[in-house]
Amino acid sequence: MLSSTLILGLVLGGSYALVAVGMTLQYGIARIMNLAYGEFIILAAFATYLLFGSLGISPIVALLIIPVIAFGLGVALFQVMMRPLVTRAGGSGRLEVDSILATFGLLFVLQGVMLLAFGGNYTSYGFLDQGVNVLGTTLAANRLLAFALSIGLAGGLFALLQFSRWGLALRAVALAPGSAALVGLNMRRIAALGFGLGTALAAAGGVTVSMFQTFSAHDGVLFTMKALVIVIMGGVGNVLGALVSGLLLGLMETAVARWVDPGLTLAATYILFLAVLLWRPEGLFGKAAGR
Amino acid sequence: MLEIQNLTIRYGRHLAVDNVSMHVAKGETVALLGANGAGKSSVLNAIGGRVRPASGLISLDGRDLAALPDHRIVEEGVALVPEGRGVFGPLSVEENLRLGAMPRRARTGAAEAMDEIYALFPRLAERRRQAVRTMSGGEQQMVAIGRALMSRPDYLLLDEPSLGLAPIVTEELFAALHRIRSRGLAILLIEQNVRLGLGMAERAYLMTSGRITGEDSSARIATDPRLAETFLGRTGTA
Amino acid sequence: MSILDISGVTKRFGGLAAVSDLSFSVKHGEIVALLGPNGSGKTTMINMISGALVPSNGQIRFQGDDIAGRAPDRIARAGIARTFQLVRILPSLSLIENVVVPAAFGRRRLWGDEALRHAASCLDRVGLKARCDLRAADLTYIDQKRLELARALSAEPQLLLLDEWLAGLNPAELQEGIALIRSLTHDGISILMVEHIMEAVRALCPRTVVMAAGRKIADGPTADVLSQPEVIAAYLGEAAHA
Amino acid sequence: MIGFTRRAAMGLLGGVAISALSLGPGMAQAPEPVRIGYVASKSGPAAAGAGITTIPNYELWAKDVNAAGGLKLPDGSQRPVELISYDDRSSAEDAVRAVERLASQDKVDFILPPWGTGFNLAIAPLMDRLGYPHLAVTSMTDKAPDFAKRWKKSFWMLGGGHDYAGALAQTVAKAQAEGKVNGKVAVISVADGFGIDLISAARPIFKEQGLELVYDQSYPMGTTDFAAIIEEVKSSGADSFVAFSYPPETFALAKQARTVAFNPKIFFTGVGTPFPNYPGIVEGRQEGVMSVGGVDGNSEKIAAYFKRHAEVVGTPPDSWASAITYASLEMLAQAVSRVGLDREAVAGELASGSFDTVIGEVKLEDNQLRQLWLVGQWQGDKFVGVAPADRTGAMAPVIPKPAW
Amino acid sequence: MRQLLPFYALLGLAGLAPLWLGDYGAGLLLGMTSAAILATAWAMFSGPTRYVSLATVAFYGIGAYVVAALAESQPWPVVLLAAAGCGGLVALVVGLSTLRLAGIYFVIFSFGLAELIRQLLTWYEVNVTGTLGRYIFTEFQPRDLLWQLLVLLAVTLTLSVWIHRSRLGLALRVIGDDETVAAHAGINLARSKLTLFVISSVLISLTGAIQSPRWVYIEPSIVFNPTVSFTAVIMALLGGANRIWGPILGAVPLYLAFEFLSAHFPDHFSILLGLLFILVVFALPNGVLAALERLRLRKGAGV
Repeated sequence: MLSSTLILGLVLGGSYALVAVGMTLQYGIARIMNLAYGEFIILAAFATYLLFGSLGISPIVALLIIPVIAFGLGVALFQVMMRPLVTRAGGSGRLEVDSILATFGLLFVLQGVMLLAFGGNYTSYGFLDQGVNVLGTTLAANRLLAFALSIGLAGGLFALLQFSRWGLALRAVALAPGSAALVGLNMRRIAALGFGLGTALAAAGGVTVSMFQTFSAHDGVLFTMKALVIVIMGGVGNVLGALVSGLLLGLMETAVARWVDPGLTLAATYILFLAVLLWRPEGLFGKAAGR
Repeated sequence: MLEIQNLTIRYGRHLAVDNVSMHVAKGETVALLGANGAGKSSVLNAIGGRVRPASGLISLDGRDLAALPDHRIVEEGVALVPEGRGVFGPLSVEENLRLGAMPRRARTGAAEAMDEIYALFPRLAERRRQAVRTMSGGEQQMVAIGRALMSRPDYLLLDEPSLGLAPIVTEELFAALHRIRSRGLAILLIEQNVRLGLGMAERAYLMTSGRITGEDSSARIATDPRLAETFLGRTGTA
Repeated sequence: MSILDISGVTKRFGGLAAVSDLSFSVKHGEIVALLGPNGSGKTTMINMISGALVPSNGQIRFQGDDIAGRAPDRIARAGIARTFQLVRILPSLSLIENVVVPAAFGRRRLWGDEALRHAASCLDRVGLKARCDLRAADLTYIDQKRLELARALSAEPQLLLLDEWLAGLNPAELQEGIALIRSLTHDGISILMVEHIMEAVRALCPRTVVMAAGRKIADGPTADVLSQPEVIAAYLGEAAHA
Repeated sequence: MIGFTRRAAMGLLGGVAISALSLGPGMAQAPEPVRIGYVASKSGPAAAGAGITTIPNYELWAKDVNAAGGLKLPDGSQRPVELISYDDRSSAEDAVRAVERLASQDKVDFILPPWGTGFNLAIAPLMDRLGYPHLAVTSMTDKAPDFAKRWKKSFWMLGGGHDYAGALAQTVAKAQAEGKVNGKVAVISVADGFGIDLISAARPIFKEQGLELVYDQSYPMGTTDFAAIIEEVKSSGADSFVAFSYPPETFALAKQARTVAFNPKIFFTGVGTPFPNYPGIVEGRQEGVMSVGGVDGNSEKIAAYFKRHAEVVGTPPDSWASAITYASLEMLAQAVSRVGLDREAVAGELASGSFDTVIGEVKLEDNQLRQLWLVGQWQGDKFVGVAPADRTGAMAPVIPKPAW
Repeated sequence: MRQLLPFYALLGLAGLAPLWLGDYGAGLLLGMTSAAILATAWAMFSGPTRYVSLATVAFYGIGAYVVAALAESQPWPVVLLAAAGCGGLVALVVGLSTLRLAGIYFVIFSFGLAELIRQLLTWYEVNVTGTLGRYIFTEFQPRDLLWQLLVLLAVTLTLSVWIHRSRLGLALRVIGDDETVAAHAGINLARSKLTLFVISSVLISLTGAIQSPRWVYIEPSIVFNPTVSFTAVIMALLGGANRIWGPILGAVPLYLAFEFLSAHFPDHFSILLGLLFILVVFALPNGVLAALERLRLRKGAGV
């Protein structure tokens, strides 16, 4: 019982974590709180569905294509829409409100476009729906694959951030934007890259999630909210925090569904979230308050 | 030559730097002395591109620095160690140094440069993997200076390197700065510890209320009554 | 009798002690300078007195009560007012509104005409009465400093904390500022001021406390203190010993 | 006929212009269209349901009617149908206001209902007050008899939780009597109107039928992961599994049940099961899956309707409320052809008349449609009705369900 | 309060509107009034303190649910009092625990709060009452609700003006400008914010309560629709959250724009709405009122 709950929880948490990491990158590096984040996930899910359904391209291959396109889209979006806001805010707290409002508008635009293009239907496709036995617990192959991909991607991202020159620059900007110019880093370019990378991760999340989950044009908000909860819980802009709280949330939901009442899983999510914030107002891994 | 002509800096309505002109020749070490709030840091920050001057010229060997975006300054060979150091606290010593080598001019030979810095500051070599924010103020200052050196600058701008450091650490730091100077690098230094600053610099400027109030060789400035006046006020005024 | 008694106060940020084991006191009606080189912990000390920071250790007694760790609004209502190192006005409010604030929330809780009259008299004191309907954001730097002082006065404090209030003024303005502060002492307000402009310190403060690296290194008559070797060393560096 | 003359006068100004626009130059002399308004959720969370069941049928019907020359009137003349639609953005307040707008601004002849129980209830008093017949098709509620009494011109066509739960219980009980299942049932339900209505109705009825609820849990809307629940159901000893679920969970349950080879003898899931994309989601392994609704698998009319729907809309309809929605529109058309455009008379005709529709001959009882398919099952590529078993066209249920 | 007299007259006039505007006009006015109250009440707290709250719908929904629970058994004034009381109580508890959060943390927290209340209520209904939807059958016609909402709007505006002139209003403006200065001037930050949060929440709860009879049937997904929170924010920001008339000036045109778009472009509503938001952020960064003032200033300067 315990081990299966643990495994199921981790698998669920893995997909949460992947989805949240991209959002935390966008906020950490580009300083944009992107409320349209979930729309990119759904967009990628639809794209995967189209590629798989009409061209027979495996979602695994799609995982190589779609995030790359999303990266370009993210960079372009940042340059066109976000950058004027960043410039206008000039480092003040105003960017927070502006970005929330602008991306909220973007959310509607993208959702409207998807409704026109794909309709409001629930979409799902069958891919690797076989069971795989893991330590006595049967898991869907597609979920397991998604979990592996999530962990792989998150691990890859972590390695990229940790060991590459590029990742070092991204981290530096996220941690101390004021000092970036001292070492010749172009904040604006890196912010655009960070936003693009976040979008690419959203897309990767969309591809993997679509392998096992039903989605519709309206579901973006659900992903955005879950990602927001995870991001805030982990400490805004903190990749490790997003990973840990994603997994934590998955475990929590599975445990509550099993031992308390499945009707309280979402309530438990928010209780956990509110409790974490009351205990640590800056999130689990956020910069310590005070000083 | 790093040249500043008629530099004026305003913050809103506050005039922080008023028509300041000064210069630092290649290989020269110059100290900029003055009481708190005299506008010294503003001058350094303007050279480093962190502050936009209201008017005036900042040029390096004839190239206009004030026209460049802040991240381009370091490519021109001017590295700033600001007050408060501007280190990347959560990152390790080594990562901070690697970031110093981000500018294109510094990418080749970064490994050797890092070895040199570890030789200069052996304490850092012992703690390459440690997060900078967990280190003492002196060590952080070493990281900041080391990082600036990683960009192979021709001009090093130091803003109060001894601020908040214990005397023994300050000594160690200045010993290293003396070695750095001997490599032919030009240094523009703001230092609250006047004797230390003058001990290192060949020449010094005095600054009061946004204006340059004196300029001379270090030896002469050290005995100039204007120096004490700059810090402790005119004795006897009541 | 002392109005302010600081004993054994320490403030640590992480592992670093910004202020350690500091003790001194300010008597009723006294004007004391708190000096020290950059980073020696003066502003931290002021912040602990005004309640912006909570001391890690030690006692801060104001008129006999230990106020260490109290919320700033309670400390303000108890009779301590302050200005800030980087001038902090309320930009969206008019001058008179800026000054009404401490009167409205202070001990006397003035409101309406009474509060306006009181605020106007405070503005008058710093020479801003004529412009009382202007928006604070539109003031020049020196006038913003004046406004900040008027606001502090409006609280009718027993103790006034001035954190580099004179910094950034030109020579003429400086003389004005000094005169203004001096006039306050005639009202019996006790003042603790952090200041870098020695001219002003010498002119205003009979007594000076000097801090270096978070500790008190001197406390006594200003002229004596400023000629102590430790103090000169603190400002001009240890090399002065040699 | 008073309404008609008033409208005709109004139509001189607005209607003619609009009809000229909408019908094009070639039909300048065509008769004034009958204006029919509807409000439905085109955006927001309710848009998925409206987009599958409600809106396509409205459009298909309008197209069919106009292709046939228009709506027939008692005098034999024909008038085209013009649809005016608003988006309620999944908000009850907006649905109410849209109906007010349709009635007082657009002055439409008829108003078609929005999708969903909540929205239909929100507009019901208003429709009643404004005098519009209210064909509340997609409202599943046990209170339908009360509502029909409260709002005389309202018609309730999807039954209530008791109907569906009862039929399901009977189906399971019959299988138990035949020794096909062990009578232990595991039920999960979505914590939303649909799930709650059904589970509260099902509990006593299942007991009455001698069935044992060995597992009974609700889960919140938006749950995506049922692995933990399925594990528990597996170990509960039940060989019948019932989920009163919404489409996303219905699909997730099917996929996850396949994954872990969860093969109860009865596998019953809720809304979404009769959707045309269900077979695709389970990669053709839908055989034997049960749900609410169904269609008469032998009816040629239904087959033709499915074909036309697929051609016009692009996908086949769902096999629960779609056909009923279309049928309600046919009823409206037939009522108009008998009594004209007077709304009072149309309401009376709807209540008392008998209509020939894609779901067969329909006659409402106390303003409610009672000839419903309550339990259906995927048999081959059709989702057919299996209960009530005594209804004409009912198929015998396939129990046990073949393994996935 | 004299400045409000023309406004009261206008509201009185609006109250007569159902007599000649018909159902749709009355409905439109009703929705618009509700939007204006929500935006004004939101701005009452969030404007001066700059806490972007997404908990509007939590209180709105609480109001509606109190009506659903009590409308059959209690006289209407008691129902309204209970709604106000419940909303105020929840606001008090929430405020006490959360007002120390800052920036984006508060934003998401307040959103989470609304979702949590919705989930807990759902769980309660499912497990305790065994039915999710509730019916609200009252004798009220739309115009009755409109009248009540108009009165509430008048109350809201009056409160807003009164607070603006009171010590509390000054405290909040100071807090909005600089919390440190506020505290050092003797302002009790927590108490000032809390008081206002409770007042604003009570008004929002009342709006939900008065409007709910219009829906006849309510369930958590209907009354806790997060769009309500977001539109309140957008409307207030569009008009200018720091001015008394700002939120109304945002609510009215935006409400009409929503109506126009959904009536004329039902299939493209989302897209157009989104573009409108983006446009607002770019073109009217400080709200309509600020833009108008700037325009007037420029004109004035030109003359």
